[in-house]
Amino acid sequence: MTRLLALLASANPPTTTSGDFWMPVRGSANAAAVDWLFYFIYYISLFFFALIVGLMAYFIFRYRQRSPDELGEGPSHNTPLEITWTVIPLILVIAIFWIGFTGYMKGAISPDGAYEIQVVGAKWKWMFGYPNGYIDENLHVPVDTPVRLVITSDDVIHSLFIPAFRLKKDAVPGRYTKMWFRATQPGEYQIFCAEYCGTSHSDMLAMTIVHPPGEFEKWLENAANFLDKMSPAEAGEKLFKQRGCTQCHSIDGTRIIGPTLKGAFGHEVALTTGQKVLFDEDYTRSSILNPQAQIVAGFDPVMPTYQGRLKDREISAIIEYIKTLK
Amino acid sequence: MHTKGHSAHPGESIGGVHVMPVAVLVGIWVVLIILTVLTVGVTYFDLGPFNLAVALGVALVKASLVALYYMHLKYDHPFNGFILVVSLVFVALFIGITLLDARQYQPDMIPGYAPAMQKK
Amino acid sequence: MSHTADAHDHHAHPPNLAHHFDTPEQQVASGKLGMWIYLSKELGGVNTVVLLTSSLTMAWGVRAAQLGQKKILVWMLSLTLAFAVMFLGIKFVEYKSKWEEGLLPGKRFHPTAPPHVNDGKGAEPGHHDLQERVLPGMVGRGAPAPAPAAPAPAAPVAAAAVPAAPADPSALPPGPKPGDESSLIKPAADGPPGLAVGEVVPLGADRNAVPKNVQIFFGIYFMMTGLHALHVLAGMGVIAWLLKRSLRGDFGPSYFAPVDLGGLYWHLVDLIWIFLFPLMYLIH
Amino acid sequence: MATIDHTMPGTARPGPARQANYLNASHGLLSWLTTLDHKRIGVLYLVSTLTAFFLGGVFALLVRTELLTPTQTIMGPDTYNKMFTLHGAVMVFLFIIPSIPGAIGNFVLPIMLGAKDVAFPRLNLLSWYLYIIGALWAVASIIMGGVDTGWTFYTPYSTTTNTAVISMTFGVFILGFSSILTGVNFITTVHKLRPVEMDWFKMPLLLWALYSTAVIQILATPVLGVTMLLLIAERALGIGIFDPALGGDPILYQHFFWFYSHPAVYIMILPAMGVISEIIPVFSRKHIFGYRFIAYSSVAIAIFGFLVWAHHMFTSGMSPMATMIFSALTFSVAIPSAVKVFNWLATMYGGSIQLKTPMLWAVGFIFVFGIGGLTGLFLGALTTDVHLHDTYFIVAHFHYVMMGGSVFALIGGLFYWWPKMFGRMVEERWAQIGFWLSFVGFNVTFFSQFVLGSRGMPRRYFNYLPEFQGLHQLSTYGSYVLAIGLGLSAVALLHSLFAGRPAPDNPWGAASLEWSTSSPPPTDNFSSEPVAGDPYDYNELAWDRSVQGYVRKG
Ligand code: HEA
Ligand code: HEA
Ligand code: HEC
Ligand code: CUA
Ligand SMILES: [Cu+2]
Repeated sequence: MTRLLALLASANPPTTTSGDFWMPVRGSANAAAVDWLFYFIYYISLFFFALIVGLMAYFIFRYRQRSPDELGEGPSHNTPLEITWTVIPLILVIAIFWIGFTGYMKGAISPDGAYEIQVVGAKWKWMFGYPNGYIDENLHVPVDTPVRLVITSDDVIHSLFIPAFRLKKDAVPGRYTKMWFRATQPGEYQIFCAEYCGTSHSDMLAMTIVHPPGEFEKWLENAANFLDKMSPAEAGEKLFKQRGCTQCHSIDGTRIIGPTLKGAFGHEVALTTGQKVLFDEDYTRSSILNPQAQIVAGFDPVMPTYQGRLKDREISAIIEYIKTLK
Repeated sequence: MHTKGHSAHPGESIGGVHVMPVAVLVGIWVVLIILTVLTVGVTYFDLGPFNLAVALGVALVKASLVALYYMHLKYDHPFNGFILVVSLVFVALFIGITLLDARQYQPDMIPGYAPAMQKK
Repeated sequence: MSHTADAHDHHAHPPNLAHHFDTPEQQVASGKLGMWIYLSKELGGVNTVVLLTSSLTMAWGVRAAQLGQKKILVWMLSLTLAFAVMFLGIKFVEYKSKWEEGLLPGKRFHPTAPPHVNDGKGAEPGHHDLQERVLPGMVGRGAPAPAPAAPAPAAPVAAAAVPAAPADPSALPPGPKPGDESSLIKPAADGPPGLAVGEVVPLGADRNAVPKNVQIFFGIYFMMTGLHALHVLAGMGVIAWLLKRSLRGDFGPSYFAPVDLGGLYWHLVDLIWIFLFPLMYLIH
Repeated sequence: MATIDHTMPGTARPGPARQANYLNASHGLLSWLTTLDHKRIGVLYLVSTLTAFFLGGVFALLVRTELLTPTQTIMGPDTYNKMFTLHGAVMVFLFIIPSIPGAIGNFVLPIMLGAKDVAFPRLNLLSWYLYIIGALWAVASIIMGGVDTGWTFYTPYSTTTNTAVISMTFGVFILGFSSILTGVNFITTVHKLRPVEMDWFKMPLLLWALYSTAVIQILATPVLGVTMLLLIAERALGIGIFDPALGGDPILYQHFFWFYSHPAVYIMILPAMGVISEIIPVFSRKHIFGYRFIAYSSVAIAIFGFLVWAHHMFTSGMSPMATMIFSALTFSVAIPSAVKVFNWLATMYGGSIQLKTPMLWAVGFIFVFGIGGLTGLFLGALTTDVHLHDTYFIVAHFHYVMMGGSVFALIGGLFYWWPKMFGRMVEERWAQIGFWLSFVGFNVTFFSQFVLGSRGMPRRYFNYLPEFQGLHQLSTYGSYVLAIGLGLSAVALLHSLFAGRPAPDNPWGAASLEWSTSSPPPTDNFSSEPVAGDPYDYNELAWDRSVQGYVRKG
C-alpha cells in the first residue's frame, strides 16, 4: 500500500491535454486552481500518512514484545508535545480552508456580461436554453468566454457536473442556482447528473462542446434555424428528442408511460370514452396542444400540454416525423 | 387545602428533596399569567422588529420561571439545568442557522412555484 | 432585483403582505386572513393560560405527593388532566376553523376559497391517498409560473386564471398504482419559465409571490402545533397512569419519583408551548 | 510476529472451574428475551447488529457485482437503486449506529464502572425491543418492494417515488428512540453509578467516548425523529414542507437530515475511538499517552460535530454565507481527531508491543482511519468538494471511516472482549489470516474508488462510462477478498465457542475493572466489591503461566 502511495506521489503533474492519475482533463480556467488545492491537501495528507504509518511500523518492529512480563517504558504525557501536534494541524487546516474559500468566492460571482445559458434538468435529460430561444440537449459554449449557467429543475433535484471544469451545481425545483466558468480548450467534455434522481440517473448524460473562437455563433445560428435547414421530418425528430417526448413515447413499439408512436399514424385509436378516432394530423395536433381532451384507452392523462411551448411550425415538423415511424 | 398548604414553610425539605410552598407555586402562576397577557397586549402595538424580540424575551422569562420553580431546577444539581440549557442552545442554533440560510437564498426562489398545489 | 427587497420585507413585516395583492378577491382573502389571525391569537392566548394553569396544578400535585397528601394529589392530577382536555378542545376548535378557511398546508392550501367549498368528498386528509394527491398537481402544473407565451401573468391565487385545473380531484381517473416502478412526478416539458419558449425571463421577476411563504408558514404551523399536541396526548397518558396509582395510594414522602418525573415531562410540554405561542400565533 | 500460543485449544488445562456466570445463570430463549442483565442485552445487541451487518454486506456484494460491467450485469437499474439504498440504510441505521454502544457498550460499560448493571435495566431492554421493532419495519420495506431513495431520503424524490419509503422511514423513526434510550441510560449510569474512588479522570477512555456519544444521541436523534415524521406527513397527507411542488423547500429537508446525520457519523466513530484507546495501551503494555487530551478530544468532537452539518450541502444552492461558515467549522473536528491519532502513536512509542488479533485490528484502524480522515480534508475545502461531491471519492471517504474505522474497531473490540463475553480464547492463527485478508481486500476495494471519484465517476450510478471499468473491477474483486477475510474472522470467533481454550480472567493483562472479574462474569458482575485504580497502570500485573493469563501481583 505504501508503495502504491509512493507511486502515486510521483504521478506526473497535471497537463492540459490529458488528465493525470487523479484528475481528469482540465477544461476550464478554474480547474487549475482546484487541482492546485487538491494537490496541496494531497501532499499534506501524504506527509502525515507516511509519518504515522512509518512510525507505527517502526514502533511495532522496534518495541515488539519479547516476554509477556515485559512492560513498556516511556512518558505518559508531554504537554508541549501535545500542544505542538494540536497547533500544527490547526495552522494547516486554516490554510486549507482559506484557499478553498477564496477560490469558491471567485467562482460564486460571475463577471459582468457573462454569456447566459439557462439549464433545466428533468428526469432524465438536460435542456440548455440559449438567449435566442433555441434549446439543445448539449451545452455549447464559446472558448475563452465567461459563461453563466442559470439552473433549475422540473421535477426532483439533479446536479449538473462537469468534471473537466471541476464544477457541480444542484438543479433544484422551484429555484435558480447559478454557476459560471470560462472554458480554455476547445473540445468535448462529459456532463453527468450527480444527484440521485431515480431509475435513469446514471443515463442522464450530456456533453459540453467548447467551440473554437468564432465558431459558436455560427453553430448557434445554424442550430436555431434548424427548421429551415432540415427536412421537416428530421427537424421533428430533433424536437421529439429535445422536448422530452421520448420519455413517455417509444418509437420501437414498447409501451412506457404513453403509447408508442411506432406505426400509429393513420390507424384507429381507442379512447377511454369507448370512441374510436383516426390518428391523423388533426388528432396529433390536438393531442399535443390539448392532451386531456382525448385520452387513449389504458393510459393515464399525464401528458402535459404543449400549448405555448411548441410553435405551430414545430408541431407540423413533429407530425411529419411521427408519420415516418413505421 | 389552604391551611395544609401553609403548613409547609419555604425551603422545607423531605428526605433531601425540596418541597415547594403553595404560596410560591401560586405566586409564580400569577406572574406567568400577567406575562402572557403582556405578550398578547404588546402585539397590538407595532414595535417593528422589536415585536419578535419582546415576545421571545418574555417567553424566555416565562420559561425560566417554569424551569426554576415548577421543575425545581433552582434546588437541583446544577448539572440538570445545564442539560436543559445545552439542549435549548442546540435547538436554537439549528433553527437559527437554518433560518438564516433560508433567508439568504430567498432571492433565488422562483416566486409562486408550487405546481402541485390545489387551486380552487 | 426588486423582488429581493420584497422578499425581505415580507419576512420582517408580514402585514405588508397586503401590498402584494392586487385584485379585490385577494384583498378579501387577506382580510379573512387577518380576522383569522386575530381569532387564533385569542384562542392561542386562552390556551396558554390553560396550559400554565395545568402546570400549576401539576407542580402542586408533586408537592402533595411529597407530603403524602393523597387527597390533594388526586385532585391536582385530575385538574391537570381536565386542563389538558380543555387545551386539546380549544386546539380542535382552532384547527377546525382553519380547516374551513382552507388554510391547510400543502395541496389543500387555497386561502381564497369560501368556507364551504371544501365540504365535498375528499376534503378530509385521511381520505386523500397518494394517487389523488399528485394528480391534480400534474394537471395544474405549469400554471403558477406562467410561460412567457401566455400573455396574462396569472396571479397564482386567482383560480380563474388557472387553466385546466379540474374542480374536483376525485373525478380524475387514478394515477400510477403503488408498486409501479414509474415515478409519480410528471416529467419534463412544462417546467419553469424561461425555457419553454424563446425569451429569457429576467430572474427574480415578481409574479405576485404571495402564497408560497404563507403556505410554508401554515405547513410549519400545523406540524409544530400538531407535534406539540401529540406530546400533550402522551402527557395525558402519563398523568392518567399516575392518577390511577395515586388512587391506589402508591405515593408518599418516601416514594414519589414517578409523580416528580411525570411532572417534569408535563412542564417540558408547557415550556415548549411558551415558545411556540409567540412564534406561531403572534408573529404575523 | 505475535507470540503464538502453543497450547492446544480445547485440551483440558487447569483453567478456571466452570462457575456460575451470566450465561448459564438461567436457560431457555425466554430467559434471554426477558433478561434485565446488561450483559445479556449486550449479547442480544451483538447478535442482532451482526445479523444486520451480514445482510448489509450481502447487499454490498450484490452492488459490487453489478458494477463489474458498465451496463447491466445481474440486475436492472431499479433493483440496483434499491440495493444500494438498502445497503446504506441497513448499514447505518441497523448496524453501525447501534452496534458499538449497544453491544460492546452495554456489555462493558457497567463492569468498567464496577457497577452491577446500568442505571435503568428495564429501559435497556426496552431499547433493544425498540431496535428490533424498528429494524423489522425497516426490513419489511424490502418485502413491500424496497426503497429507492438512497439512505439520505432526499426530497422531493423521496416524497414522490412509488416505493416503500414510509415503512423504511418509520423504522428509522423507531430506531431513533432506541438510540435515545441507550444514550439516556449511559449518561445516567456514568453519573450515578461511578464508584467514589473513580473520578472523571480515572474512567477508562471508552467511557468518555461512550458518554460523548450518548450526548450526541440524546441531542441529535430527536431531530431525526422529527425529520422522519415530517417526511411521512408530507408523503401521506400532501402537506407541503419539503416538496417545492407543494410549496415546500427541499434545502430545508437537507438541513434537517444532516443536522442529525452528521453528528451521527460521530456516533459511529467516537465509541470506535474509545475501543482503540483501550486496546492500544494494553497491547503496548504501557500507560496511555495524554489521557486528558484524548478524553477532552472526545467531548470536543461531540460538540464540534454539531456545528458542521451543512458541509454535505456545498453544491445544493445553499447561501454562500452558510457555505463559508460550514467549511470553516468542518475543519474544527479534524483537530481533536488528529490529537487522538498522535496520542495513540505516542502510546506505542517505547512500549512492549504484542500483535495479537485485537491489536492488529487497532493498528489497521489507525492506518485506514488516517486515510479516511485525511480525505475528509479534501471534502471540507470548498473548491475541491465542489468537484468531489457525490462522486466515488465520497463513497471511498466514508467507507474508509465507517467500514475501515468503526467496523475495524468493532471487530478489534470483539476479539478483545470475546474471552470476557464467552469465556473462550480465539485461535490466533485463523483470526490473523482473517485480518490480513480483510485489510488487503478492504484497501483494494475502496482505494480504487478514490481514483474513480476524483476522475469524475458519480456515485449511485447503475451504468457508467467504459473508461471506469478497470477500477470498478478491481474494487469488486477487492470486496470479494474482504468478504472472505470477514468470513474467516467470523469462523474463528464461532469456532472458539465450541473448541476454544477456556479464557483466564485477564488474558491480555488489562487494568480496567472488567478484567478483574471472572470470564465470563457472574450475573452481578463481581463476586467481591472491586477497587478502581488507574485503568492504564500495568505495573501490578504479572504473567501467570499456569492460567495462561495475567494476575495481580502479591
Ligand atoms: C464514521 C463516520 C465519519 C467520520 C469519522 C467522518 C469524518 C470526517 N468527514 Fe465525513 N462523511 C461520512 C462519514 C464520516 N466522516 C459519511 C457517511 C459521508 C457521506 C454521506 C453521504 O453523502 O452519503 C461523509 C461525507 C463528508 C463530507 C461531505 C462530502 C460531500 O458529500 O460533498 C465532508 C465535507 O466536509 C466530510 C468531512 C469529514 C471530515 C473533515 C472528517 C473529520 O472528522 C476527519 C478527521 C480525521 C483526520 C483529519 C485524520 C486523522 C488526523 C491525522 C492523520 C493527523 C493530520 C491531520 C491534519 C493535518 C489535519 N465528510
Ligand atoms: C457502516 C456502514 C457501511 C459499511 C460497513 C459498508 C460496507 C461496504 N460497502 Fe457500503 N455504503 C454505505 C455504508 C456502508 N458500507 C452507505 C451509507 C452507502 C451510501 C448508500 C447511498 O448512496 O444511499 C454505501 C454505498 C456503497 C457503494 C456505492 C453504491 C453507489 O453509490 O452506487 C458501494 C459500492 O461499491 C458500497 C460497497 C460496500 C462494500 C463492498 C462493503 C463491504 O465492506 C462489506 C463487507 C461485509 C460483508 C461482506 C458481510 C459479510 C460479513 C461476514 C461474513 C462476517 C460477519 C460476522 C462477524 C464478523 C462475526 N457501499
Ligand atoms: C408525461 C409523459 C408524456 C410526455 C412528456 C409526452 N406525452 Fe404524449 N402522451 C402521453 C400519454 C400518457 C398519452 C396517452 C394518454 C392521452 O392520450 O393523453 C399521450 C398521448 C399522445 C399522443 C396520442 C397518441 C395515440 O396513440 O393516440 C400523441 C400524438 C402524443 N402523445 C405526442 C406527444 C408529443 C409530440 C410529445 C412531446 C412534444 C409528447 N407526447 C410528450 C404522455 C406524454
Ligand atoms: Cu438527474 Cu440524477
Ligand atoms: Cu458530515
